[in-house]
Amino acid sequence: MVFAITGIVTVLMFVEYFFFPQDWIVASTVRNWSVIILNISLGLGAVRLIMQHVMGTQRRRENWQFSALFLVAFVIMLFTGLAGYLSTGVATSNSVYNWLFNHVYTALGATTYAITGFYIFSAAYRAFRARNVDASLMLIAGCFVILSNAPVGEVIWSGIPAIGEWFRFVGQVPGMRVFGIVGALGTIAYGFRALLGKERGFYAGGAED
Amino acid sequence: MAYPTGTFELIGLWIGWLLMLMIYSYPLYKENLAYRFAEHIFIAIFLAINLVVNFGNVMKICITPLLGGDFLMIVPLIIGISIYTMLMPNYRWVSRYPVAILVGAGFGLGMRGVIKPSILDAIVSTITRPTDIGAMAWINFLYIAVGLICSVLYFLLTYEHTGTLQTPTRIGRLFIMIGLGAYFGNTVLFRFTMLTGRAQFFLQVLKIIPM
Amino acid sequence: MSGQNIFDKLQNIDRKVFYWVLFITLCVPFMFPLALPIKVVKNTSDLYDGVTGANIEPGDIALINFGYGVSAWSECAPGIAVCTKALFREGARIVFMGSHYDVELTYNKLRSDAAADFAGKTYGEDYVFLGYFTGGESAIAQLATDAWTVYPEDHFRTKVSDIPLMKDFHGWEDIALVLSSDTGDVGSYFLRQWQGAHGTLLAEIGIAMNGSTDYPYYLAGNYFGLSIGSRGGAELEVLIGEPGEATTSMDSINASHILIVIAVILANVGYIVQRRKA
Amino acid sequence: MAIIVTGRVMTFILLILTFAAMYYYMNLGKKGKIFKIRTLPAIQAIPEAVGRAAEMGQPVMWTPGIAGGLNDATQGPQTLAAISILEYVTEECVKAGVKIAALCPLPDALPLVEETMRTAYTAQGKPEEFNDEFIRFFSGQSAYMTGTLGYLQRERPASTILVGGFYYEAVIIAEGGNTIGAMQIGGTNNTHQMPFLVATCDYMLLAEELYAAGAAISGNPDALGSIKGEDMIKFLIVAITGVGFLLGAAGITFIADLLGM
Repeated sequence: MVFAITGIVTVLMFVEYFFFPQDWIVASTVRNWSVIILNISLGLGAVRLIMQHVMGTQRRRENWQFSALFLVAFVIMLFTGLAGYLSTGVATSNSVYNWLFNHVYTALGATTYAITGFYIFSAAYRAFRARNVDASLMLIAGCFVILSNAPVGEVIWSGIPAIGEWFRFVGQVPGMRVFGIVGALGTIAYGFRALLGKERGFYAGGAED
Repeated sequence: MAYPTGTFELIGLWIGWLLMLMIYSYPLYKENLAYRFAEHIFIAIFLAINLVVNFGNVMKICITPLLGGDFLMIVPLIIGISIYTMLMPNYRWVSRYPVAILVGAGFGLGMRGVIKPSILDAIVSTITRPTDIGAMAWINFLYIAVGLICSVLYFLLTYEHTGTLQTPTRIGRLFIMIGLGAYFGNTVLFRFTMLTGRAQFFLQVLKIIPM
Repeated sequence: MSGQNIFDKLQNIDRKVFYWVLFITLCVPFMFPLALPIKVVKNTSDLYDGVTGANIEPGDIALINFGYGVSAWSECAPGIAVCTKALFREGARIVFMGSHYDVELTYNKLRSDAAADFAGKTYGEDYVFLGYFTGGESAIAQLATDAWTVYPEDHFRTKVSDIPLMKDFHGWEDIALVLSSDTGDVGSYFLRQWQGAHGTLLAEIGIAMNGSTDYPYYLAGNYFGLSIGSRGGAELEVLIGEPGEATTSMDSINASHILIVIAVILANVGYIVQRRKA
Repeated sequence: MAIIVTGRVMTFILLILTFAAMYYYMNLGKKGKIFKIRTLPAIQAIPEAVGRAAEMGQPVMWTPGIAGGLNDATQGPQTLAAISILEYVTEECVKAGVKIAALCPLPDALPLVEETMRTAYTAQGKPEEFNDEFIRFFSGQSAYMTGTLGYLQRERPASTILVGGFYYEAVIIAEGGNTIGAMQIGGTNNTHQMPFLVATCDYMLLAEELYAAGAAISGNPDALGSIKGEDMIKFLIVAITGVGFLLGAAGITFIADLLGM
């Protein structure tokens, strides 16, 4: 039954694409439903995480203070946001939410993901070694692209941008195209097996345990 | 943007600055309480914003039309809510149905959509000869075609890379390595740009450079 | 390790030393800017030509997707600001939308970055901000066929039926071109469900990391133009003749990029000498 | 071809051809034909990685990355392949008497990880040695990264197996492994993380090789059959590109026009 539902929805998308130059109301309705279902489902991960922190706090697990901190920050942000939304339709109309959003979230959001810059630096230093032909080619392409991405490359040597651009615009194309091709075939293969009910794990969370 | 003057804006600016230092204390020093503090605040706020924004979205695309008389909207609403049975061991089976719809739509759209841009257009672009008559353009044309053929052969997974296949697959791997090297180089730009933005903020808050 | 020679040391410098050096290297150029010239590459100029040339007529509607959050502002925001300015100056109308939950912050930033151009325009007639969407590829496919079901209201909860601009936007046929700026996959959804399916003009203002995967699609004509990271943003700023954030950051990018190449060379010198000895 | 929308005819044909090739080989597999996956150095290196751990008296670490929620169409399969590899690694570890630690940030994959490891211990006749403390769960990316780095520093595994759907934690974890001098085997189908794993790992499963490794280890005839089917389509792609290139060079756009139908 579950596989049948997946199969029917998949086929609806195919039929619409191949046989209807415009949209097809049946497929369009189902797709709209899937958008709504996905929206509703997005709270699932949050519920799991909150449950974990609530239990961590209740049972005074290691570092429970941080779980408590998490819950306090979460509750403040959630309720002020909802208050803003319910009163005017825009969450940021609540001044506390807006302040946290603009200052705390912005600073942390921009900072947390940028941290990888440090690690990339040490990874390049430690691992970018000319161990063999493969690694050497990767190293050479990488260094030229790095230098050509920065305007200073041209100042160092006028050939750098030309070589770097060649790597970016020609050299890498076969490799990147092949990832596109095998990725596409992989998607089709996985989808096909799942449609035939040959993939376990797929409905994990709801499937046979 | 000018340097803020309002009290709350100033406090916000400095709190943002301090939180940034707390996060960077991790790579620059080691894991510590300040990092954990900032990390937990971030995850909590991130999650709450996510929930608020998604709540608004469900209201917008489902509840409001439902209240406005589009009674069919009750169907995705109920199916969507049923996905939460995943959290109840006895009723987990119910969640298979909403997952089935999501998966079906994902597969249908994915499979129908990938072939043209990722396979067909890629081949067409590879086999369309350059409009330039320069030698370099033709060398590049040859390079990309040979590179693509060899790289696809490298990904033959049920044939040993020996005999006739040995040379082309070996060359294919080298083409792939060049691609990954370029990717590495581009990623360096991405990650360093993010850090650059933070370095600028660091100096702006201290009024070393203008905001 | 008492017998460490200079080449051992070259290969084993403590990472924290590097992190500090990197952070200082990023900071210093802001205080002593050099402003080296920035060369424009073809994929960027194609993008700029696409948003200023024959692709766009006064009154046409362009769709701009913010597929990035505050974390990638330095990479994506400059390019989006230049394209917004250019499109407004061509007389185009713009629909803004986004797949990041913090899209409101990004929209506010754009309004401040391109304040002069927004000043002469009327909300609801010349531009509209639809806000956040989720639903991944399904939502983008749905947007192509029936935009009003994805966005029954704009971000400020005005019904789309009450917004003059939205009366002219129901699906892909009404859109002259799409600009997607992403850290993730939304651009590829537009590629498959808009460009691949309907031939819509599409360009990507992407993070540099995705430059490698985006470029083959530009080469195949799926994207009419492509801006790659902050460098692409700086090139667009050159093209419109208004230096901004991306141009300012290029000095820091220069210094840090030289630093990483030096580090790699040092490590390899150590490695190669050691290998010869062994 | 008025029935099929113009511009989508070739997509339709290629999709049907791919389905047909996969179905044909999956069917052959069901009838007992075994398709062999080519030699993958990364898989051949697993016994060496375990042997190294045995010599040094240190554990082996396996971790699948945080991207691969099981019901995610592009990431999920990577986790499943990673779990198949885990089965093999665990069996080798049990044989050699080496401790294995599975560091998993994916809640929905946890039951499968546990079952897989338990089965591997049972298959080697040592079910009593299995302890579910071998599996460590981390919630969220930051906790996963810091937790894994902490583990690497404290336990100093001799070898690490980093296979699955990774996001940006890949470079941080692989760098951590590199710092302690572990032998590393990596694998992912996420292009954005491949360069870092290639640079930091001693052996690497690139893109689809990860799935092939999973299929080879599990011996699942459906997975093997569909991979064989994919190979046939790859031959077709090579042929079309080759012929198309020669014709294209001569200015004949027949193939390109055909593909644009």
